[in-house]
Amino acid sequence: METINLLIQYTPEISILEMSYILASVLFIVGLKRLSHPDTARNGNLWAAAGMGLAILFTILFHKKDEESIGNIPWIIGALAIGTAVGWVAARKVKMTAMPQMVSIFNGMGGACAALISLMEFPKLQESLAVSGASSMLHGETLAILFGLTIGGVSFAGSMIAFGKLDEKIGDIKASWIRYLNLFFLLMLVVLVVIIMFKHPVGGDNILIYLLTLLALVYGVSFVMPIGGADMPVVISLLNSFTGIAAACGGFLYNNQAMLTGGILVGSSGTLLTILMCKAMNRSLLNVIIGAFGGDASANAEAGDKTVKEITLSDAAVLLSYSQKVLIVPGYGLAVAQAQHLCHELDVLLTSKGVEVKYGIHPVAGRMPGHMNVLLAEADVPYEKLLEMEEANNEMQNTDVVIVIGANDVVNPAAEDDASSPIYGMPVIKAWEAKNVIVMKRSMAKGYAAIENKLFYHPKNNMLFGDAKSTLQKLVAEIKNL
Amino acid sequence: METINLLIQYTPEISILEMSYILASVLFIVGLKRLSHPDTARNGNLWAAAGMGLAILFTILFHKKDEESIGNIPWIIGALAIGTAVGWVAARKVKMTAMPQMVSIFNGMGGACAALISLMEFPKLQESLAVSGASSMLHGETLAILFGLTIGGVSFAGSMIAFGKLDEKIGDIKASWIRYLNLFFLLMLVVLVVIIMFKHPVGGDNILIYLLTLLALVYGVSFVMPIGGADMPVVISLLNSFTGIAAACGGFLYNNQAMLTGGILVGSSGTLLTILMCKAMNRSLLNVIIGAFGGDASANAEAGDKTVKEITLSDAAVLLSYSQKVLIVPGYGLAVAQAQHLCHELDVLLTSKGVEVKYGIHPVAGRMPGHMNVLLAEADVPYEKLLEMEEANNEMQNTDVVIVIGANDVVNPAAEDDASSPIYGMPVIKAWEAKNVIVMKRSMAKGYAAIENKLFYHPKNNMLFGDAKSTLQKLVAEIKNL
Amino acid sequence: MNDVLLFFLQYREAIFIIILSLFLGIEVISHVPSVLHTPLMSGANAIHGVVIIGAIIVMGHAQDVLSMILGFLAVILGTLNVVGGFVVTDRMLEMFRKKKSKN
Amino acid sequence: MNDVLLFFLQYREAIFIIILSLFLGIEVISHVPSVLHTPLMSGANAIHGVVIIGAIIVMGHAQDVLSMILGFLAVILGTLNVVGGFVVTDRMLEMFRKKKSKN
Ligand SMILES: NC(=O)c1ccc[n+]([C@@H]2O[C@H](COP(=O)([O-])OP(=O)(O)OC[C@H]3O[C@@H](n4cnc5c(N)ncnc54)[C@H](OP(=O)(O)O)[C@@H]3O)[C@@H](O)[C@H]2O)c1
Ligand SMILES: NC(=O)c1ccc[n+]([C@@H]2O[C@H](COP(=O)([O-])OP(=O)(O)OC[C@H]3O[C@@H](n4cnc5c(N)ncnc54)[C@H](OP(=O)(O)O)[C@@H]3O)[C@@H](O)[C@H]2O)c1
Repeated sequence: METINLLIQYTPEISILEMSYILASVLFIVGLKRLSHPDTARNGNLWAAAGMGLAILFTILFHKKDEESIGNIPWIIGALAIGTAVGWVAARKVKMTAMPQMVSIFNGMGGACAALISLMEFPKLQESLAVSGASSMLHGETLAILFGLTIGGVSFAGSMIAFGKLDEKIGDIKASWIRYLNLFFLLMLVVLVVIIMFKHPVGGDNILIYLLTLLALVYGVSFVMPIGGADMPVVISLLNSFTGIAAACGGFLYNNQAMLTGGILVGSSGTLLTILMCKAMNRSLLNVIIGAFGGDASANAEAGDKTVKEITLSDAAVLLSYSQKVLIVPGYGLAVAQAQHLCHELDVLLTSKGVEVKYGIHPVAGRMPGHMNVLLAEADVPYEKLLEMEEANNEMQNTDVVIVIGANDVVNPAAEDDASSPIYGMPVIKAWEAKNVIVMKRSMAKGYAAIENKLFYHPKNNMLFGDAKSTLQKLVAEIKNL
Repeated sequence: METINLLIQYTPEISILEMSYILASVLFIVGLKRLSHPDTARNGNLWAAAGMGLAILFTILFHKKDEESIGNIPWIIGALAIGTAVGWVAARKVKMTAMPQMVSIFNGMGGACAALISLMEFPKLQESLAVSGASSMLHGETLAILFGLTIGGVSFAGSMIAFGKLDEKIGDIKASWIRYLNLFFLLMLVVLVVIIMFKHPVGGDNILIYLLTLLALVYGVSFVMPIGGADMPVVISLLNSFTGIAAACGGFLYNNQAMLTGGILVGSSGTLLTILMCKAMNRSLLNVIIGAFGGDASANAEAGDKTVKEITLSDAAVLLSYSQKVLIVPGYGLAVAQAQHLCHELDVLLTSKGVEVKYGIHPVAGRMPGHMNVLLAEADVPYEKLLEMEEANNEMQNTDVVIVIGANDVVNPAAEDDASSPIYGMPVIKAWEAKNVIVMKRSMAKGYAAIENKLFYHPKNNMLFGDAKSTLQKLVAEIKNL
Repeated sequence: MNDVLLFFLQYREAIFIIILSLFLGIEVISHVPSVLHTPLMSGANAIHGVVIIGAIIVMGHAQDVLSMILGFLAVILGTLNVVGGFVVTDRMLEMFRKKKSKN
Repeated sequence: MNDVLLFFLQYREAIFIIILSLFLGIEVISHVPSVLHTPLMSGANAIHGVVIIGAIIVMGHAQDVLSMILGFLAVILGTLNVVGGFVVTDRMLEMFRKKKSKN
């Protein structure tokens, strides 16, 4: 029979430190909760940041290991200063539209940090185990280290690839064999972890642990590589929850409440968030990970026999100027063309002519949730003008003209009436219910879901071909000349 | 410097027992979550019950204290059997409308159980403390015992009084001096707990602990006594969360995860639930505890100059028979008159004549949330006929006749248009928007909130005075005779 | 002060579990519709019957007659709370079954 | 099997805290509107930067040069995650301020 012996030396400092960790955990929880409501979100972010500051400060002040306080304090403060300066400037300077990339990088840093900690703790633990003679195969600290290393490594490598893809530095690879390679890597990772667990203490040669590190990095790359660039927000969210789990492993290792709770909170809420994101796009997580959809959407290939109506710039200008109510539906193309400022200009111009201009925002328009909000905010469009999808649809019948700028899937009627369509069931903005529709895009090309859009052939619809930016420029000029 | 030494003897049984406790806690959480959604509520109750069964079974099988297993097993099983038989039969036999009383009794039993445990553990702990020589004033186990005793005692006594009031065995006392007495008792309780904490081990004479028990019981009585009988559902919910905390004290004492989590879960969710209940009545918890409202509602005393229209039974019968759409709005009076079956009879009769009959259910009609649902379900009214308040209000303009049976506050227009009214802001059923209104009640007496109801003087309104049961009886007879 | 700190360190895990459960209890029921208030109260009432475990433990180690009697009583009371609580809740919720078929 | 049971008993409190936090993480964000998905992800991203505490601890007890270098790197990376994460989130959420004045 074994005895589990937990000895804790009481000092006031340790107690205060533990208190600070619990308080930090509570702040994380409250912060996360507030982050998920629009009115309190910004404030919630500050709560969480306060918890973090508390935990960091008290760790430096009061942490003890075997009666020894934290040393190397100048170095630590130096590192904190460098990290703060770089992180702050990078986060402040980055363009609004490049924020997902930024999140991906920061996420990767966290993963790398977790992996480094594990890499450093492993040899130490092996030594002490060699001395004490480990008895159980299922050794908690070893397990935490190995998991932290693996998951942190995968998260780091994956985040870097996700960053590259979002920044369009890395293209998409579409090859189904990668799927099998990934399964193989995953299996190897598991086998390696089991071997190390069984063999431990592994003794002087820590080769296995380096092998594990390498494998984790390789797997991280090959996991993200085949996923389409447009799905990166979902992948980042997933990797985010991975890093959370890696951080929690550290918490388990050090028996540190703040790390444990903080990490697990992010792990679980991040996973749910990933699923919610997929749901908003009417897809499953598996579908996102295993590969892009749409390649098999052949059912709607009968578009050839339909006619597409074009509208001239001057006709469009007249139509808009003499409308009472105009709804702008922005999409991914607006972001690509960087035409948000021109869009706002059009809005101001029309408003000055007595036209009521609103924006209809689909929740997954663009390539990340909230993409359109970010984009239009950058152009100083007042929030009051942005209608959510349901509001927009409610007002549709009274709307004279809907201008669809670089959007496609989010105004596709197939989501409503074509059960064979991959986007069937996704709520969309029902532009076709308005009196007139103008669609601005460069060609008849498909959108993200790679399916035909019957709206373009709708009798009410008028195409205005060309790059969104130049078309808008010309349109604004036309209206001014009227 | 002190050393905290936690020694746990490992045996497979203990580990399994701890697992079962954690599993039970998870089942409680899931159960509670499912209980709060209509579709899963019943199933959630079963989840929680499964967790409970698990925890009880594994405790009997595997619990050990100082290497000793649970003894007296025949007695324990006997007690379990008695409790199960009595509890089951009582719960099955009780009338639907007497359920709140039942909940109150069961809640009291839990409180008493917690108090008894503390009473038995206290002398044992004192002995062992006397031997070991306690060093710290803030002794966790003593604290848990004292809290468990006090809170359990208050909850027991309070629940019994609440039961008596609901069952109309105990009347209301309205005296403001009781408030001061209560404050005094509360202070005494705190002082006594502090004294015992400081003095411990208190030695052979456990008089102080008996005094504490007595005081807790007295406080429980005097706490509930002055609160109006109609507010008992709120009070029971509050006492329910008290018992939860008492159970958690036991969990702290025995370092038992299931008791700790289960108790705290009930404690926190019960408190929130109490607040939600108060909100649904547009009142604050403090307002409920400190005293009934309405006494100061003098602003609307200008009712004398308005005329009340009465309607004869035969006119009412004709009006109803030749309507297309009738909405029945039940209230507390329906429960008092026990007229739910007749109400259903009227419904069936009218439906057979081609009238569309629906029920408009206000969430706080009656004296407990869901009271009307319970009542009408007893009379086998199909659920599809019950409209929630919003639905009912949406259909109001197309409704020919609204029959208000024993309801008052929930159809009071003052909630909408009189900012000085104590119920201002509470959502109500807008009976006055229908084409005709018939109100059945015995007199012009006020309802629960003790305020005038302008609906009764509304031009569209017709009063049909009398006890709901006999009025309905006569009305049904009239309609049959048409 | 020292006592408080020692107390905290000694019970920090229990304290933390209490805090987490507190939040969880609130979060889990925060979207309950008002028609479920009473059944939920009743269900929660049954859950705090978990105090019966304490009663079983005391009873299981009772030596003298007084403890036996009190323990016996405590187990009965606890069982009443548990069994009565769950059964009453189930009866209340029985009535929501039909509602389901409506959706 | 025995190993598993021993492991469980040894870490039961941590395991339980993990379970509670799991539930809490899910409950707390379960009603997030889709427009907050990205800021929430970013905020959560900053929170897992709590791993920096581990980095500080390793660094604080580093003796040899290699550990010093790795520890230094780890602290920098962790800080990047924390500071960058919170600041980016704040910037994203800045845009929701105006929305508030609407209500
Ligand atoms: N929001 C998210 O979180 C998220 C994440 C991942 C995926 N998605 C998916 O992305 C899609 C979003 O729908 P969406 O309607 O916004 O975009 P979309 O369906 O991808 O369509 C974008 C359209 O913009 C046009 N376009 C591109 N560049 C343009 C330019 N410079 N000027 C004018 N037009 C241009 C393209 O047509 P031309 O080539 O003919 O110009 C294209 O059809 C949905 O399927 C959604 O599920 C969303
Ligand atoms: N549901 C809950 O959870 C809860 C809990 C506590 C308090 N409350 C409060 O209770 C009130 C509920 O509103 P309510 O409209 O249902 O009830 P109410 O406002 O209390 O009115 C009930 C009416 O029924 C009449 N009545 C009594 N016995 C009757 C009989 N035998 N036959 C016919 N009529 C009879 C009474 O008038 P006569 O004397 O003239 O007949 C009385 O005006 C609200 O103020 C609510 O805030 C609700």
